[in-house]
Amino acid sequence: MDISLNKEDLAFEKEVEDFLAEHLPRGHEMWTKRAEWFAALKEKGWDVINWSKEFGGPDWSPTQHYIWDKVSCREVLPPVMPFGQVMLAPVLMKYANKEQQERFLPDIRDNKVMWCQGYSEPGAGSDLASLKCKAELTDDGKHYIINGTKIWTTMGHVANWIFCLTRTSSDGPKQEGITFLLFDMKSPGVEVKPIYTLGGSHHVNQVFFTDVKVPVENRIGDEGKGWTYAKGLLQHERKGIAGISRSVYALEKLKEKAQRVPVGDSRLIDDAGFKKKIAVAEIELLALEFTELRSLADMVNSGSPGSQSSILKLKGTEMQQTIHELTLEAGGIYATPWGNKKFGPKFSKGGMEMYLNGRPATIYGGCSEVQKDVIAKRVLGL
Amino acid sequence: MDISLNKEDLAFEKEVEDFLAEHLPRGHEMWTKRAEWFAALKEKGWDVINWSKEFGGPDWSPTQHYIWDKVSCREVLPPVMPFGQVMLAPVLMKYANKEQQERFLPDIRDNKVMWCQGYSEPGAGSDLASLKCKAELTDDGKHYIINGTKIWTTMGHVANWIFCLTRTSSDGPKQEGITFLLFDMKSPGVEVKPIYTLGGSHHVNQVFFTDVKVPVENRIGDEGKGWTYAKGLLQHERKGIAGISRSVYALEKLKEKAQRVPVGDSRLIDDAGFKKKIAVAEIELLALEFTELRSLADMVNSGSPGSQSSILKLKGTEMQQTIHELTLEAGGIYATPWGNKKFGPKFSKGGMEMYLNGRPATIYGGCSEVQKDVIAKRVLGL
Amino acid sequence: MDFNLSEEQTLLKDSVEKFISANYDLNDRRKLAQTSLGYSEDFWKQYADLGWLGLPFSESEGGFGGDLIDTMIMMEQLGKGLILEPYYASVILAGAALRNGGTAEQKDKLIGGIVSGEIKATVAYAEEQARFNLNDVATTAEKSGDGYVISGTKSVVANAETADFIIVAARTSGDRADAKGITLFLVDTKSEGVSLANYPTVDALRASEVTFANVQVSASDVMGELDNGLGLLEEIRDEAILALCAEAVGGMDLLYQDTVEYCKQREQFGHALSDFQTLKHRFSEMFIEAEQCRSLLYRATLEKNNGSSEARKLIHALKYKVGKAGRFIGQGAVQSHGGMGVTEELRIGHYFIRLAVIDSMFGNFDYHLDQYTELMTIPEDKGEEDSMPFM
Amino acid sequence: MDFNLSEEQTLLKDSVEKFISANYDLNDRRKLAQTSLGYSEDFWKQYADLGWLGLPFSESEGGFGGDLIDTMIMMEQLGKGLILEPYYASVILAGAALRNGGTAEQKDKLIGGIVSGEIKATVAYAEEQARFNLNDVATTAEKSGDGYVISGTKSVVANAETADFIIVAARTSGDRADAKGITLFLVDTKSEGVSLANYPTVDALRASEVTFANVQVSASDVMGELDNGLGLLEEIRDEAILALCAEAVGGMDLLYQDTVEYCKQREQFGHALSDFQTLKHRFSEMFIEAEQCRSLLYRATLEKNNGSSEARKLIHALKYKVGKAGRFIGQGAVQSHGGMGVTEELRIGHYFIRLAVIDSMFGNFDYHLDQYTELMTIPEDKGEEDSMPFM
Repeated sequence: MDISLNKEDLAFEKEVEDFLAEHLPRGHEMWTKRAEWFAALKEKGWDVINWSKEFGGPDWSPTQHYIWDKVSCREVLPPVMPFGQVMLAPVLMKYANKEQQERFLPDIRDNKVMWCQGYSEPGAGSDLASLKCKAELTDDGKHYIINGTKIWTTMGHVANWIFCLTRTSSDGPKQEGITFLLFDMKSPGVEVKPIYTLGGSHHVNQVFFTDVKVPVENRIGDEGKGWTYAKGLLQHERKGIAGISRSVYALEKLKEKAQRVPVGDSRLIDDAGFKKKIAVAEIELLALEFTELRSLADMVNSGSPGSQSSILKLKGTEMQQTIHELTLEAGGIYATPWGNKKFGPKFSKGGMEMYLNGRPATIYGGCSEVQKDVIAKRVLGL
Repeated sequence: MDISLNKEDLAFEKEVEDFLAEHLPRGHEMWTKRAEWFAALKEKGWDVINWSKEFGGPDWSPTQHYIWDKVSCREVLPPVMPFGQVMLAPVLMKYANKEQQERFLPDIRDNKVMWCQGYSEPGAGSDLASLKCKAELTDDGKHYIINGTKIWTTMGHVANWIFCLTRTSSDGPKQEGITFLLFDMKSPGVEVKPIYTLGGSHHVNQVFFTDVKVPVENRIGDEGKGWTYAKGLLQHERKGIAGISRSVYALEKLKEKAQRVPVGDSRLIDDAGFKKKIAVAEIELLALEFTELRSLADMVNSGSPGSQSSILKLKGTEMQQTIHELTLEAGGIYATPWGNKKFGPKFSKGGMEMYLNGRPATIYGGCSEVQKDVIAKRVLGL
Repeated sequence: MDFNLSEEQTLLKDSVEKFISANYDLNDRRKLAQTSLGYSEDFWKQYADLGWLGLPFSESEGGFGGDLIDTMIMMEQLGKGLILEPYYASVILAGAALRNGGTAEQKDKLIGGIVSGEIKATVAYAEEQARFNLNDVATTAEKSGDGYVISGTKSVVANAETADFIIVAARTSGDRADAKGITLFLVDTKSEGVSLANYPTVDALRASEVTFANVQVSASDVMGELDNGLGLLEEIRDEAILALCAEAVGGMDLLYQDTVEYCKQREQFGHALSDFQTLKHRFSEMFIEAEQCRSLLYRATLEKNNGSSEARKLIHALKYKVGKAGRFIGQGAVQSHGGMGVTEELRIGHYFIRLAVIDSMFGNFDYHLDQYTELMTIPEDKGEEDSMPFM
Repeated sequence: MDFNLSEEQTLLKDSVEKFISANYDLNDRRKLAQTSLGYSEDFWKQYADLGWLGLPFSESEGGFGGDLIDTMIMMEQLGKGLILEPYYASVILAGAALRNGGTAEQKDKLIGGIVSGEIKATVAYAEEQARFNLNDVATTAEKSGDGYVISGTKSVVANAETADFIIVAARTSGDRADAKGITLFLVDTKSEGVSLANYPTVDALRASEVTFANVQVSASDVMGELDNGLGLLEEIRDEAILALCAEAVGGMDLLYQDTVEYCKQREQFGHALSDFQTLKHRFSEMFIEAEQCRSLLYRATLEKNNGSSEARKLIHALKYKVGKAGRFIGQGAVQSHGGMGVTEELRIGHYFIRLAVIDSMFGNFDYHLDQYTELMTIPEDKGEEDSMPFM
């Protein structure tokens, strides 16, 4: 047993730090110098870190991925929508044919095409496999005709393409008969209806398909096997959702913020009760970081994550919400003005929005209740 | 809306206080002057307060019962086993024939016969209605022959008689075919096996019946209707288990005890964290007392307790356990010597025993999980 | 002992319920919130016509003569409607200030107008450095001739934009955090030097940062006793907390009820969501927490109404419990609704937000637990051992 | 980075497992606990033969040369067996004292005997007025000629009855609660003036109240530095906590595993108890809590083993988490077992008790949370705003 990083890993850590120090645009430049940043990443070969070597990925070890997460989360990186690079690409690399890979992967890599995800339906959330959105093969076998609806489609109103789970057969178990299709959001018959989340934000949509025509060439893998492809993809999603390193960073930031909240002549960070709540969260994160490391070590040793990995999404999202709550509490009355930019401690700006937007973290990507069912089944054998 | 007690109730409160001041034996006399105490109660007509007027009860209003609980729980009363007076007697008064009432009630009232309860079985705990202990009518119709076993029989090793749920038929729903029988624990074929609880205490038993012969005259009500009779009885049990007034008293005592725990030159009661935990418990009890009062008011107004009453057993037992935990914590290392009488703050004596013995409060008399199912069903309509 | 509503109280409850169900559909509310005023003057007139604006004022002052129990009933029902009108600011906050501290002249000047709906008022007490501490008042009122000159900034003042008068806490003597030396003043919002930065709050209501720059008031604008305003401020807070918690309890009922109904209809894995035991138990716990809050609400309101010395302690207990339980119930409702819980389409999200806002008002649950702990009675240690262990 | 056990560690783990399964059946344990000694001298000899008693001592001292990771592995397995032998007192507590503070002479005198099982020792640190504070030492050691005279009482001293030596913390200078002025002494239990009141503890182990009445010791009995014993005492505490928490984590695993097994077999309402979603979720949470404890145990042990300055903070975090999670897991196990959970018949009740006792040792979870909070790093406020809100 040993937790020290070896010499190579330490050198890599330094390399990451140096790279960020040199290239990462900070503050407002995050928006104005995005292109330069992505170019530098590509130049370095670090633009698609989760891709396999064959497709241009850097072929990092799990430990290197961990180091990257840990170091990079201390900074704010220009955001990349995960749908193409993180969620779709692994499926394409594993299950698509060569022609499809050549057609779609380069544009994903260069952020030229913006993707969205067509999974959930109004009647199929946690029970995703019960989806109904229908895809029927035309008589000539050249197209699928899609009818149905998808919901919670993040950025569906601006995305160029969608990857979509559709039902091509209702025979057999519900997990069978699901087919993985890609199509253009500009296809005739695609209609996007906004869903406004609390406070009136528009990020998610319901998407309706009426006789949308999709060429069979856009089907990934075999007809009826889409569930198998999607399942693996969900695991990628879950890993990202846990965001443990990010929470560690956010908690440090909260400690800074709490020094800026006056409580008479004292500061909130000196309030025994509040400080203790931060300590409780920090201890949980200390444990969770190590649970992640243990899972990583199992990956390195045996190629599959241990039973601890099932904890990460569940506890990771809980910890995010805990930090949101503490931030909201720290903001006090200044968290209540909507879109507050001027009054009270500056960070309280958006405190309530963050709290609200953070609630679904324990819902999507496998809700906490389902995660516990899964642990009972897979780990405890129930 | 009004929470003041009316003039009559206030007078009654005074009467109770005066009675206790005059007659209650205190300290060691609790054991030596038991008989005098029970005689005084009987003289006053307060020995069987939960009995109907017809059988010698004082015919108190729900408010008067509440007052009695509230006042008497501030003192330690010589204990009476609840099985006869509180649990069996209401069934007898409601469902037994006149002859049975005359035969059994006087001895219960005078504590001449000690009863125990034959309900749970190794395979029938929360799901009590699935009980299997068999009672078969002899061909001559004069006796039942009992075969089977009962578990968690408190004081079964010293009780004279048992009231017992037995299965006389397996046709139909499991709630039917249950028959309520009374019999002598000295009957041939009754065997009592102790169950030792943690620390080696012996209060509960498993009881085995092998061809135990019980005269039909000892059957209460109709054959096969025992479940109906027992259900009402379980509610009496639950009300007693909540023990809210007792918890209020116990928390006050804990505040006294925490003044006796030194923390260097300070006292535990001055420890901010510990004090806050007491405050949280106290607030919950403040609410729970009023929930009980609201339930009582519904009893007075409509003859049946409101939906709040379902909360009492569940939260009441949780609060008991909370107080046990706090008492254990207050004892610190001095709660760990077994049967400690000499060392550390005196109250720590038995702190661990109390904590252990208190755990089943959320198990028996309808475990917390079943109570929540019941609320979902009866209150929320699920 | 009696927990029944009187005939008048039942009538009051029914009339508010009727008004809400006729006027406060979620869509209508959203549109109303987006108007420039943010609420309906028409509704406000109806409130006046129905006598609601006069509820807590005595009949001799032109009011309806209700007590704190009536206000509790009123607020619980208004809470179910998530109304946008400045009832809380004008009737509860300013009403409490006037009733408990107003001079005869001030009462004459304002109460009639408040009751008829022609005058609106609010109270400005919060300051950034104070966090939740009412003593900590940096706004100053300096003696100047016969009157005073007020300077300072107050935060998140409810409905200041539409208030004709702002009752403001300022320091007339002592150090910034002294208990003594605080005085309340009645300030005409149109006075020179009063400036407002208005904004909507996350619960679709309106509030303002109010700056007083050398605002001149006269000696007759002093409300309550000079230098002894803290007591009045605490009185206002106590009544405000009771009203806010009544509102919260109304919302809690709807949160668990809506959640149960939603989950009954929604299927996953071949079962209604409400068939899953984990959800059933969560709903039971939400019900229990709401009922425990209601018990404390009744207890605190009745004690306060009776003038009991225990009232303040109970009010701290109530605010703590409502904050804590409100979070549990709100989060449980959202989680059980899945993604729908945070959309504008269902009302549960709006109650969820409102409960979070109520928790922040006059101190959050941590603050009130600390206050309660400080006031908690510690009995004298009689040194007695229990002759029997507990239970 | 590597969380695998080495070959030696695997051998150690297997050998302890084998010993436990051969010897520590619940019934045998009960009988053993009821003997007058309360444990088995035979087993103790086996411990010695297997090299376990020498585990943490260096090879040059006649030990096995193990490190804190080895001890963790050992204790986790011993924890599963709920062993009755004084391993914790003699090898962990006294071992830590000797290794970290023993003079060459003291080491010579004791370690060989401890390793061979012929000598047993323990550490006496707790006093009633101190609660969990190691500084607070009322027991005094006054200079007397070349030596010292010790007077005072120590509480709940593990296995003092069978210990040949007691290492005791006494005040040689300063005021009762001063950090400076504490000195540890090696005392022969047979010395004049040492008296013991022995008792079983609730977890079936043995402890004593130890009174020192003018006990004479020589200067060579000082362990560690004169007046600077607090550091050594803290070192002993750190190692003891790591050992106790390893034991606890071993027990936690069995608690949730036994509970799952029991509930699989037990039927109510026509279903195995383990089919009820509420119980399934509780079991998942018990598993999660146990794993989180294990993560902290590894983290703290590895950091301590590396001599990291973060180790003490992590040890406080660990003790807090193990206390808190231990209660959750223990109570969940008992509740899920129904009445059987608190009988002598199943082992879960015994683990439940042991976890409660471990929580009380060297300070309960509240105490360690306070300690952690005090040591928590507060970064300098750089005053930066997040350019994006978190997440």
